[in-house]
Amino acid sequence: MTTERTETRASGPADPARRLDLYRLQVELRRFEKRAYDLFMRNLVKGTSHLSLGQEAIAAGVALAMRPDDWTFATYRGHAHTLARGAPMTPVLAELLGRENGLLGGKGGSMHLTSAEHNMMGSYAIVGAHLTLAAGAAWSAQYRESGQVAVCFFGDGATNIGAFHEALNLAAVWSLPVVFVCENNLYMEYTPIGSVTAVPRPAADRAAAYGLEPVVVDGNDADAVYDVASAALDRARRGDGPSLVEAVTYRHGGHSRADPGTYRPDEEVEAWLARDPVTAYRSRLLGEGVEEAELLAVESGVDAAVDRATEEAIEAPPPSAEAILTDVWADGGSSWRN
Amino acid sequence: MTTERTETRASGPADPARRLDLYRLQVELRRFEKRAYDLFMRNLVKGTSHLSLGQEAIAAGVALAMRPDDWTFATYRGHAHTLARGAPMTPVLAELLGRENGLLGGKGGSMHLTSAEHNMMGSYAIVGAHLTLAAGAAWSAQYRESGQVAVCFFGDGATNIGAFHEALNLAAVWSLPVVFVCENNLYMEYTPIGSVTAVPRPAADRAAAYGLEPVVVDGNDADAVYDVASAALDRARRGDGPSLVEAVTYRHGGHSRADPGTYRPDEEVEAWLARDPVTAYRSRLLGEGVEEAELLAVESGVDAAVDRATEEAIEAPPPSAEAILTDVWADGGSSWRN
Amino acid sequence: MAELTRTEMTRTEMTLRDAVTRGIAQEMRRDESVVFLGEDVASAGGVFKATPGLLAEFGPRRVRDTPISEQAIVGAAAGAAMTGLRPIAEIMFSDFLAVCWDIVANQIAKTRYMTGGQVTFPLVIRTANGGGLRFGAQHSQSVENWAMAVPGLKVVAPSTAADAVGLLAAAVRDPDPVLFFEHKALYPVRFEVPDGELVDELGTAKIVREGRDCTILALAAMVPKALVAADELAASVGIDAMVVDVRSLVPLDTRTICEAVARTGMVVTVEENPRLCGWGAEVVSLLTEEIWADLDGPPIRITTPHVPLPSAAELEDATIPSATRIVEAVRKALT
Amino acid sequence: MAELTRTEMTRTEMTLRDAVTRGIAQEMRRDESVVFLGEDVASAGGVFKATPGLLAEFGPRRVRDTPISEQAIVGAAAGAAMTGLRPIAEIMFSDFLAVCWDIVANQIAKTRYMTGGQVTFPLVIRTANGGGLRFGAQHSQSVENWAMAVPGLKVVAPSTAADAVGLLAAAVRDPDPVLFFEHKALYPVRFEVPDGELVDELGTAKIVREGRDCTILALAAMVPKALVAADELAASVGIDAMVVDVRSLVPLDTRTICEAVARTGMVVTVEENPRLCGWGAEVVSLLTEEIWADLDGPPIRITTPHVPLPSAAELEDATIPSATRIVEAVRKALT
Ligand SMILES: Cc1ncc(C[n+]2csc(CCOP(=O)(O)OP(=O)(O)O)c2C)c(N)n1
Ligand SMILES: Cc1ncc(C[n+]2csc(CCOP(=O)(O)OP(=O)(O)O)c2C)c(N)n1
Ligand SMILES: [Mg+2]
Ligand SMILES: [Mg+2]
Repeated sequence: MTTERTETRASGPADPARRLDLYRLQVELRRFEKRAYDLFMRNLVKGTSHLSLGQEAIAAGVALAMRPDDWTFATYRGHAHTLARGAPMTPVLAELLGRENGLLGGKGGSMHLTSAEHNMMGSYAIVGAHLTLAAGAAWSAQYRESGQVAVCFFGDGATNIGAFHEALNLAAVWSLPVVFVCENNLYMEYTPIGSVTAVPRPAADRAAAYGLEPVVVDGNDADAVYDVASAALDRARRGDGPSLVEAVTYRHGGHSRADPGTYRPDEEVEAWLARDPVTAYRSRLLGEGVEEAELLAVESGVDAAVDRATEEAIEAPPPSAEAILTDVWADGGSSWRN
Repeated sequence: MTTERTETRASGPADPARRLDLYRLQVELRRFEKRAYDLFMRNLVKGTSHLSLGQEAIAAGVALAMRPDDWTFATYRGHAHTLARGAPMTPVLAELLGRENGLLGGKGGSMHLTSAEHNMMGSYAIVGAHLTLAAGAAWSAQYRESGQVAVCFFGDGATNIGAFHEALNLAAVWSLPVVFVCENNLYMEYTPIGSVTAVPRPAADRAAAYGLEPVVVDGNDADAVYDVASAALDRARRGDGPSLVEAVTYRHGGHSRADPGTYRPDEEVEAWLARDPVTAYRSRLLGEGVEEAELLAVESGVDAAVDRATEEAIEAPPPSAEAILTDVWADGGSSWRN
Repeated sequence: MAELTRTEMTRTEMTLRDAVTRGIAQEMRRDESVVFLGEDVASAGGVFKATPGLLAEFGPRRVRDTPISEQAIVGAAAGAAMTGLRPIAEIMFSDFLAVCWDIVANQIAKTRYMTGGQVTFPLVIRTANGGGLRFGAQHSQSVENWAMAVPGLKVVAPSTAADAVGLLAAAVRDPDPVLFFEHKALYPVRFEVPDGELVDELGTAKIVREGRDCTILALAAMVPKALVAADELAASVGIDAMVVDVRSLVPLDTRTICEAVARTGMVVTVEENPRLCGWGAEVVSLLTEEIWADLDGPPIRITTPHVPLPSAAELEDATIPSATRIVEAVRKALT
Repeated sequence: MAELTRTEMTRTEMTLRDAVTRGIAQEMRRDESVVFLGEDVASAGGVFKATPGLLAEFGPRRVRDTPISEQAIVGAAAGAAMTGLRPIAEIMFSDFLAVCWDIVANQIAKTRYMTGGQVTFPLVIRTANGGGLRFGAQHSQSVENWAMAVPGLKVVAPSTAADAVGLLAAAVRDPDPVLFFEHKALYPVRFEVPDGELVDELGTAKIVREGRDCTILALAAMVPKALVAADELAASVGIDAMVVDVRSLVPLDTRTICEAVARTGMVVTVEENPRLCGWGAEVVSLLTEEIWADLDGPPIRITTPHVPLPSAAELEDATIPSATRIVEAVRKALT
């Protein structure tokens, strides 16, 4: 498996069309999140939300390496992972706005995006829990010999919670087909991960505790992420068990909508902005001989889609109040009595 | 700190009187537990209980290395740790029998032995929790600069639960004066630890995940345990933070009173019985020139004490029913209303 | 009221723990997607010996020993349930539900709702609940009220072996998460159980003794105590008490309960959970709201006092509701 | 009824979040053994900005940022409390209590009892509770009933900034573990607060509006809604409703509550927790048992329906009890 040493040899998808897909997806995630941010600023998004601006290469690189029937489990920072699996923009944006045509009918909001149809099995907002669920999905794949793999994204901060430990150990002991991807963006909410973690690499330095290889990848390089993810997915599908991947990255903005992110040193922010994954991937494609016109077409296509989704979301009505009493039980209702 | 490689150079306490103390304590733990077992067989102990037969060298070796004001936190398998800190036998035995003169007044039973007077801060029966409490006591010592150290005992099985992970990380990050002692007796209840753990050494192979050195010690050699414990206690008192010690041992009987332990291969049981820590320590003292008469005197002194405790416990009345409504609150009562 | 599906009516005597094995085996034979996991459940057959033989019959692929990792146990069950399996997870003692309460109460219970119904959790969490074995405060609690308080969980607690088989089957077949509380004091008790496949219905209470003077509502191990009390009341003071086995807290059979109480005008709940926010409180508030006019006097609640459970035999017996306490409370209320 | 200790009576306007900071600072100044820990509480001043400035005033030894390790947070608080400190631990959202429920409900709550009173846990767990911020089902729950159900925990939930300061001080000084529920919808609300040291009393309810026709019992964010409803009832239909701020669920001020209900003969509880086993159920069962003869009609419970909380604004508003729902329920009950 790829480790820190091999990062520089990142190759990504070989097929030029897939490479363009990888770019398109990153642009889509970027522009969607920027639009989401604008809509917050216009006070159209209620509640909280957590953007992946700056972290797009991870969501895109992993998603394109996955099989359509592989599962994604994500955190409250899940817009990118939901879109990356193919959920259309309109319902996702409408969910942020709490509209009737929202992906969850307005019942979950930004933190709980789910598209079972796309095998995006949910965004979970209490740190740690979903690692155990991902292990369970992987168990189901193993049991049914379906060849599916569960991919579970979580932050650096999640590596210090108990459920992380339990999920990793169980996955290792049962040799489950699951890929745990730690998006290490160096911060929890406002606290640097280094100040509350006993080891420098919150995920990779724990891998050995579960008999796993440490894997660190440049989370701002979509090709490198794609390579590492492909290797980990192969390993899982071969029956060789779980992987724990630490993808190092940085969020461009604050932790959540309310946070300007001012606790971070200016130089640090600047250095990471200079390593923007989307710009970098664009330059790489140009360097490989892709026509700029092609990239511009991708970008304007995405812009048009984001505009259309914005309109469709804003124009939609709010959900009707009856919805509060549906969907507790599989029969569609919520009755606790006869 | 002592690691596997240095095990053989175990020296234990230098002072001959302390060496005899170490023997006396092991004999006391052994004979107390045997008596407890007899009393179960006579159906005088209600509820469950978990004996330390075979594991005496750990409780004794660590306790004698501790300062009187250091704290002990133990599990449901806590008779030995409670006695080792100086709690008298009568109230301990009376608690197993559910008598009024029980250490906890009959309110806790075998699984919750506590003697705050001896800085034995409790036996906890839900796996994992007390590791976090021990970290908290260590925090209190650090805060008050009291020089106290918290020592926390737990089983191999506890290394797979979330609280283990959280407690170890916090202790490491805050550099807390706490010594975590894993009594690895190779089994959880009936399941071998190796079958559900991702690494061969459940504690030591996790130490690096918290920036700690792996420490493995022969848990059937009281001198080795004493040495390792002394080093870890010193380290904590120096302000150099926590240690994670894995003491490898074996329980002579089943997991709890109801369990004959038949899931264990005969040869394995025999091999470990041949490595009995109490017999071994006796031989060592004889080899060092201690008179057998002295050892016999220790043994008969212990026997007399166990007999006396048995009588005092059996003769005591059960607690009176009013006790059920006391001790919930610090005011002594249990009222939830005015 | 519950209807049993019985393929034949011969009966066999068995303990509650045997009934649990039988219920699990019945469902595992029927449906390959039913899997079973927990600590010491496979090779050892469970610490209460409620699951022996399952490993031998169904193999290690379907019957799995786990590490001591309650969050991973119920989390794995949840993840498997949402992707096609129907797991049965054992949490050894119900007290340990606290260790994985986030997964149970925040993830399993809510995720269907939060996703607008996109995912379901057809799973069962079985657990040994309740006191009487002198295990002390961390191994004896009755926490059925914890589960009842969480929207999205179904909650069942059988009082007989036949109910255990039938309700367990119903729980496994139910598409929603069910917390299945087995009372550890009932494990060794012997019952007559009909042979053949048993499938009961969730959300159904059962009148287990008819009576005219008052209605005693009880659950799990409190049911046999209520029956003893009712006999004693009849014999000693001629009070004819009806006893209702509530069986299912969610869904709650409010129809049977309200009718049963309305018929006597007098209700006593017997709860093993500690007083505050117990299931009896909910039932009392429901009764006063819905059949106020039918009540001849104040509902009475008999509960474990609001204290942790002590371990000594004499203390534990004084803490958990006894037949004697029920007799006294009913007598006092009716005279 | 509560008595405030006030060293002077000038007043300052402040938000509930300011009051929390003030309460913690007041106690930390007074007592060196008071320490404070939680996620993002120190440098960042808390995600709700309820604790800014504490790090600056008391330093990193007494005000500590932690990893995301709720079990370690409350466990460390417990271990420190039993060895001489008086920790205040923050659990960022009350939903996350589930993550550390074993430590709270099985260790902290029970260990004093189990040890025959050998150890005590003088600690406070502060947490942001309740809905209204469109945060969805995992960040909006009202779980005061979870805590109330556990013997050994004291449970407090202020509705004003002055109560927040005074009850927090009382909680810190109390020798037992107190769960302190701060309602997140009240954080930005401004209140007048007396200057000087404030120390209130646990276990004391407060009549916040006198009335003759019925008694509304409310807690935390439901109190201002009950007051709006009472004004509306008076203005629109001439119903004169008394409003009682329950403030403390454990200990429960049953004396004030029973007297207040007995005076009007009619009671409505307004609970934000979901229906089943809410605190209102307990209070209703208490009232029927103790003042049956004083009740002129069935107690009414207004609760969040027994569903997880939805996130969209219109849905959340339809779920949590509103002043309108209170008005309608009282009107219906009284006419
Ligand atoms: C159990 C739990 N504790 C605390 C929180 C509050 N919280 C939400 S996000 C967050 C920081 C998470 O940091 P990290 O895991 O690094 O993920 P990131 O947000 O950086 O993607 C915290 C503390 C939570 N949601 N769940
Ligand atoms: C959270 C939790 N899960 C399960 C149990 C039941 N249980 C009690 S002891 C035990 C085995 C513990 O094994 P280990 O940690 O190796 O300690 P040992 O008993 O061998 O000393 C188990 C599973 C428990 N008490 N707490
Ligand atoms: Mg992060
Ligand atoms: Mg063990």
